[in-house]
Amino acid sequence: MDKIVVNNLDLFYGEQQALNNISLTMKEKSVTALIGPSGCGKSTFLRTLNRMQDLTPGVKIIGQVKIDGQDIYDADTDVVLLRKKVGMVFQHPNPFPKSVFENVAYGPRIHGETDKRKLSEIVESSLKDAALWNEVKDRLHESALGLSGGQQQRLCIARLLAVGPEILLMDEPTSALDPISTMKIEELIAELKDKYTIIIVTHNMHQASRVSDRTAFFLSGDLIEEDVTSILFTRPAKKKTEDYISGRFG
Amino acid sequence: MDKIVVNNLDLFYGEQQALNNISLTMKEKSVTALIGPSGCGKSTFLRTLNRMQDLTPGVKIIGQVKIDGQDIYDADTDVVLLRKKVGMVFQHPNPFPKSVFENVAYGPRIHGETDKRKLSEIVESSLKDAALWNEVKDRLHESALGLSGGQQQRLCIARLLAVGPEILLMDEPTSALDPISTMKIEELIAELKDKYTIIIVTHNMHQASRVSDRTAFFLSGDLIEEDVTSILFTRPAKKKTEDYISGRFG
Amino acid sequence: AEQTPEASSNNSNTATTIDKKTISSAGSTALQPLVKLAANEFMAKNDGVQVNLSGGGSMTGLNNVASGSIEIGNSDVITPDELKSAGLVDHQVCVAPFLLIVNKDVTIDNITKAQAADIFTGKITNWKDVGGQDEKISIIGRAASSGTRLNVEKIVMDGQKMTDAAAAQDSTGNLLTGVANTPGAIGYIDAAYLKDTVKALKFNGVAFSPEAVMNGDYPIYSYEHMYTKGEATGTVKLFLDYIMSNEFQDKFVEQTGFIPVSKMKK
Amino acid sequence: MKARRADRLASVFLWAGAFLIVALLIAFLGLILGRGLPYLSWEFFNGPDGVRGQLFNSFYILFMSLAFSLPIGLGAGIYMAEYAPKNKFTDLIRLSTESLASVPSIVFGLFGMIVFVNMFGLGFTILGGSATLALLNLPILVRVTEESLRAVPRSYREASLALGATMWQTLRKVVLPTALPGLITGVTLVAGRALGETAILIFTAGMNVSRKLFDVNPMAAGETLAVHLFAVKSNPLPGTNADQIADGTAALLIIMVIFFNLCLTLPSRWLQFRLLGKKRA
Amino acid sequence: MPHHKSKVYYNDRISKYLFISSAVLVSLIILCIIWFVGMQGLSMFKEASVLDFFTSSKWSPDSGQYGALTFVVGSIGTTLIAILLGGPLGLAGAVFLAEIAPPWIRKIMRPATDLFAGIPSVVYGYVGITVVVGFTRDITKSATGYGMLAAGIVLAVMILPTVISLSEDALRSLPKTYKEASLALGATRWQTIRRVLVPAASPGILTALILAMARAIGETMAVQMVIGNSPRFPDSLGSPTSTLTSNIVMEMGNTPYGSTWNNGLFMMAFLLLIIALIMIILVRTASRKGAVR
Ligand SMILES: Nc1ncnc2c1ncn2[C@@H]1O[C@H](COP(=O)(O)OP(=O)(O)OP(=O)(O)O)[C@@H](O)[C@H]1O
Ligand SMILES: Nc1ncnc2c1ncn2[C@@H]1O[C@H](COP(=O)(O)OP(=O)(O)OP(=O)(O)O)[C@@H](O)[C@H]1O
Ligand SMILES: [Mg+2]
Ligand SMILES: [Mg+2]
Ligand SMILES: O=P([O-])([O-])[O-]
Repeated sequence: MDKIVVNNLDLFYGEQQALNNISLTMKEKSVTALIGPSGCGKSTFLRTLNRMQDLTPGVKIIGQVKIDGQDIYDADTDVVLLRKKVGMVFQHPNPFPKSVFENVAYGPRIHGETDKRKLSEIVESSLKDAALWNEVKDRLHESALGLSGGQQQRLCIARLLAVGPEILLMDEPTSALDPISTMKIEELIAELKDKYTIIIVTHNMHQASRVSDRTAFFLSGDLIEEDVTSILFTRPAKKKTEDYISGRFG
Repeated sequence: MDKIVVNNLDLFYGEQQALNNISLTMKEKSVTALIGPSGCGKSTFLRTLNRMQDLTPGVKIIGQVKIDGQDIYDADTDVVLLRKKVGMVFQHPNPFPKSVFENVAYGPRIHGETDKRKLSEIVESSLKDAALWNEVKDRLHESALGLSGGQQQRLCIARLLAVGPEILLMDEPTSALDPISTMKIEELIAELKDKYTIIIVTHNMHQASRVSDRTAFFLSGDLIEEDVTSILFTRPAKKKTEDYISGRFG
Repeated sequence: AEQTPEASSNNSNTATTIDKKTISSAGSTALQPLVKLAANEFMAKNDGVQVNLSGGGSMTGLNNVASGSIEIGNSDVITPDELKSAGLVDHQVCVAPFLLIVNKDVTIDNITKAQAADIFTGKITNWKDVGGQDEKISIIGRAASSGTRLNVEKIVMDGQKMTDAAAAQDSTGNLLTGVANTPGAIGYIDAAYLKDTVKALKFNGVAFSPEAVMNGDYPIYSYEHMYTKGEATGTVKLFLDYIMSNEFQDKFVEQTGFIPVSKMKK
Repeated sequence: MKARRADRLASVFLWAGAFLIVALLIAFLGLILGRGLPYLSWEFFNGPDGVRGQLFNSFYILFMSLAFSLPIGLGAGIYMAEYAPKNKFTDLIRLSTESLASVPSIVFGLFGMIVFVNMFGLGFTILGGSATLALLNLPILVRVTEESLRAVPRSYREASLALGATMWQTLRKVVLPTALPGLITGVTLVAGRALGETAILIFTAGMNVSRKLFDVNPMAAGETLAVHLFAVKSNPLPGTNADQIADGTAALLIIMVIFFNLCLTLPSRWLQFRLLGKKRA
Repeated sequence: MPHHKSKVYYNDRISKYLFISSAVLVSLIILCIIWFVGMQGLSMFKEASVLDFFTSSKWSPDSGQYGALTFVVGSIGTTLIAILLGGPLGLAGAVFLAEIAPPWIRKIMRPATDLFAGIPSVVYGYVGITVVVGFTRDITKSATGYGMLAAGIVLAVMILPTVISLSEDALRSLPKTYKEASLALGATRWQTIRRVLVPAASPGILTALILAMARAIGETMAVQMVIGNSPRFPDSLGSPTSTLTSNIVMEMGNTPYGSTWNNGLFMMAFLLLIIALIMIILVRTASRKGAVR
């Protein structure tokens, strides 16, 4: 089923156009990878999907982004609810300067959960879902900033899962991590895709081919090509895509 | 001829060891690429070669780095002269907030050149060597910060060439650049290697294979393997190298 | 043209009772120590009453009492024309004598009125012209608007203006420090503040003493005033009455270096 | 080589400059404490000319002025850092804050005297002084708030907002706690300046103290230590040990400022340590 | 929508309005100050000449002469002396702290320099009268030593914390890459500081200097104790003159409210305010220029 449908999306930073007429459909409970050289607009596109782009001053967006059939840029869209439903993981792990527990409990708390026992349950199950429970269960009340980079990134994923999103946006979630942590996150993504719709930006084409069902290739603000991952990497339709994946640039 | 010889180099950030017993030889007028996953110590190693690492507080270095047969960590080494001879290009282009001309003239000026005409000559030839002259010759006195990323990076290379170094250290010089700029820098490197000894860090294996004569693979502070580039990428001796270049991690 | 206030009226006056719990008084810095003392004594005698006090200069007191934001304005000078219409009522509470003081390196001990006037107008600029050592005279006075300065100009200089080459300090304390630290300096202060870091000059051959002021031999002095807006009533009247009481005048006024109004033989 | 010599020479000069600055500071502190410390006795606080009232007033006025200025300063600072779009309106506000920061304190004093003392009829009271002093604190607080909020990494806000938190929740639960050490430093700065302020207070808070000890009545007279120092220096009545009182008061003021610094910075270091797991190094 | 949501939104909106109102209030305050002080001050020109006020140095209110030029010159002169003496020293301190000091020295020295700001003005003034004035008397060979030089020296010390902390912040907020790039080209530390770091931080340093000047020109108590307070053009740096602030405190307490004389003092305060505003505009231009670069 189509979860996200983007129609003719243009995005401008002030005068400068960063996305040109993007149309793209993402299926429910699947992983879509966005690839392309640095500066091609991958992050920009991702951030339109939960309206994080609203926070950047001077951004103008034209076009349609429908999630579950509803245009999220409608005037009556509740941005807070939207962001609860469409969670985001960032390139650099960004836990709050609080304890591990408080990081995960943050979302449920702001959404009104006050019951201690309930919170503990949510924290535990989220950490388990993010494959982090065993590593941190004895240091739940220590600062999250003391964790390693990979652990921090999984903590951020746990924090996200705790609010019960349906869609996960991930912007190069492993680019700042070591190989072992990267592997763990990739495994995690494989598990999560049974429950969530995942869009992941990556500059590592091997990663894209390992984790995603479909892949979209961006270049200078244009969506060049989108297809089933294995097809895009082996028999790309466009010359530009081929040049990129064969490493001729980027 | 051996330009740089590194023997049993250990490096510690405080307690934490970041380089383990590295021994590596780099030939004159050749390009050596350093590859490896993020955090493996590529930058750390590179910065020991011109003693930029001295600026990081709490760093301890054991072992020997010989350039032209002289141990640069000897007590009587003149660090300023060393850095003049061993130039460095950084991951993010970092021109000074001055005009294009002043950026390139900076090095000659601090090394005592005051003659206007001489300076102009140096600036022009350096910019030409860095393949930037045609693009900036009409805006020499505008701020360098107005240039595009790729131009800025070439400006930094021109600035470097103007002091007349013998060795160029480049730390992911294209990772922040667009494909076209990347191509230009790669072409530039190909030209420069006739005159200079170049060490380049890159996370792009295609780039490494395109520009370098020899490649060294680092992993978690260890030098796993070093060989002629074409051999390392096609018939690596070590399983870890193979895993990495085949994209199994990183 | 001074009339003696009803100095005899005491706390015994049954018509007057405490109405306000807090009264404020501000103005002359010269008079402030005396008022502060009175306020403390008065508050000790009348539990629960607050007398708030501020300096700021004579006109600050008059301005604020005229505008009604405080009850009593303390002043070294009589009301200027600008404030006459505000209905301020004068209470002369004591007499303040002034001294001419010099740096300790100055060799003369006495000064005549004419000499002093010539020094302050800038006609004489060297001590040797008045019988002292050969040294430049440095005048350190008070601000153009200071009550102390106005009185010195009136009495010593017969209304001539002080030269504006003089350095000035805004308070007696800073003036004292200045005169004590500047060779060849001369200045003028309220007698109460004399310290042994400076030397007081005889004026026309008469050394300052309270007695000399009382019997008219020492002429540099002025009356200190406390103004109310309209006739004083309630707590304010009680407070002013206390200041004028024999108890306070005899015990404290002299102790602080002022002279009780009643002792002036005039 | 010339460059090398210049480098060495410059180092010498910079060290000398730093040394001079520290020497000046030590000279000042030495002078003030050396003269004043010997007089700090129980008598000095509680005797007939004791400064206990002034000491109390100093803090009372400081806290009252903070009570007025802190909420507004924080609010305006938060607005500037977090909400303010770039337009004419916010430009005007920014200009106002910066202008307010450069208003000479004597001007504040005169303004306070016209407005609070006279127009509002507060007279020379703790309330009038605090209200005027609050004006002095305000721009510093706005500035410090804005700066410490801006120093909070953007990623914290993004993380919180991306979880569906409102701006206010993000501020209250993430941004403000993280900025707290910076805010505390700011308050210390404000306190240091406010404790030493005279020009404003002689025109607004008066120059004597309530006879009652710890008189919390805001309409009581509000002489502070700094004003007391000024008054005693200005009119050193003989027979009152004026010089000693002045010296002692100056020393006490300095001790208070240092004490305040320690009181606020140590917990904030600790807080930073707790929050960020930073090493003290 | 869960039940608690409405409250969350309500809080969000309310808090935002509170923040905006605080910001507006801050603007209103400065407008009020300008209004009150300005109105009071400008009303002096009902009786005094505007031209004289700005161009004459004859301040003799008794005889109806209201020339404030002396005070303006005094204020600007002392401020310039202060910045000439305190600026380089403070800048040296800032460079030292940002680039040279070992961490432990910085950790002590940085908060210690803030203590300069905590010393009450009266104490500065007192040290001025007892120490500085004697020194300026000797070097200017004048009779008293009171004057612009003494005031400038005292102010130079008083502005140190402003110069040091703001300049150090400016230096510290430079990208580390400038320093690395310069050193990697074989520049010495001093060359890096002088040719790259200080120029790159110059908008911030300029801001620091201008704010320090604003602080100096507004300082009252300390200046008033050492300037000599004579309302006339000084013959030398060591002879008594006045500044705007010193003359305001000297005469404010002893002139009747509403008189032309008193209004003249408010006019001086207004002038100070205007000078301060001009400085702020300079700061903004300085930092805007920095942003463009
Ligand atoms: N806030 C902004 N204001 C102006 N331009 C921006 C802004 N953010 C990004 N851009 C520009 O928009 C273009 C797309 O940027 P974007 O960050 O989306 O690229 P990306 O594909 O995510 O690159 P990377 O792989 O480096 O993260 C770039 O040219 C970038 O310079
Ligand atoms: N200043 C420092 N203090 C402490 N640890 C450091 C410091 N700089 C780097 N490290 C650590 O040393 C290790 C090697 O870092 P380095 O920057 O050399 O990696 P790299 O191979 O260049 O990675 P990348 O591809 O991300 O640039 C990492 O674990 C890093 O966390
Ligand atoms: Mg991106
Ligand atoms: Mg690196
Ligand atoms: O007592 P005065 O301050 O007005 O001289």
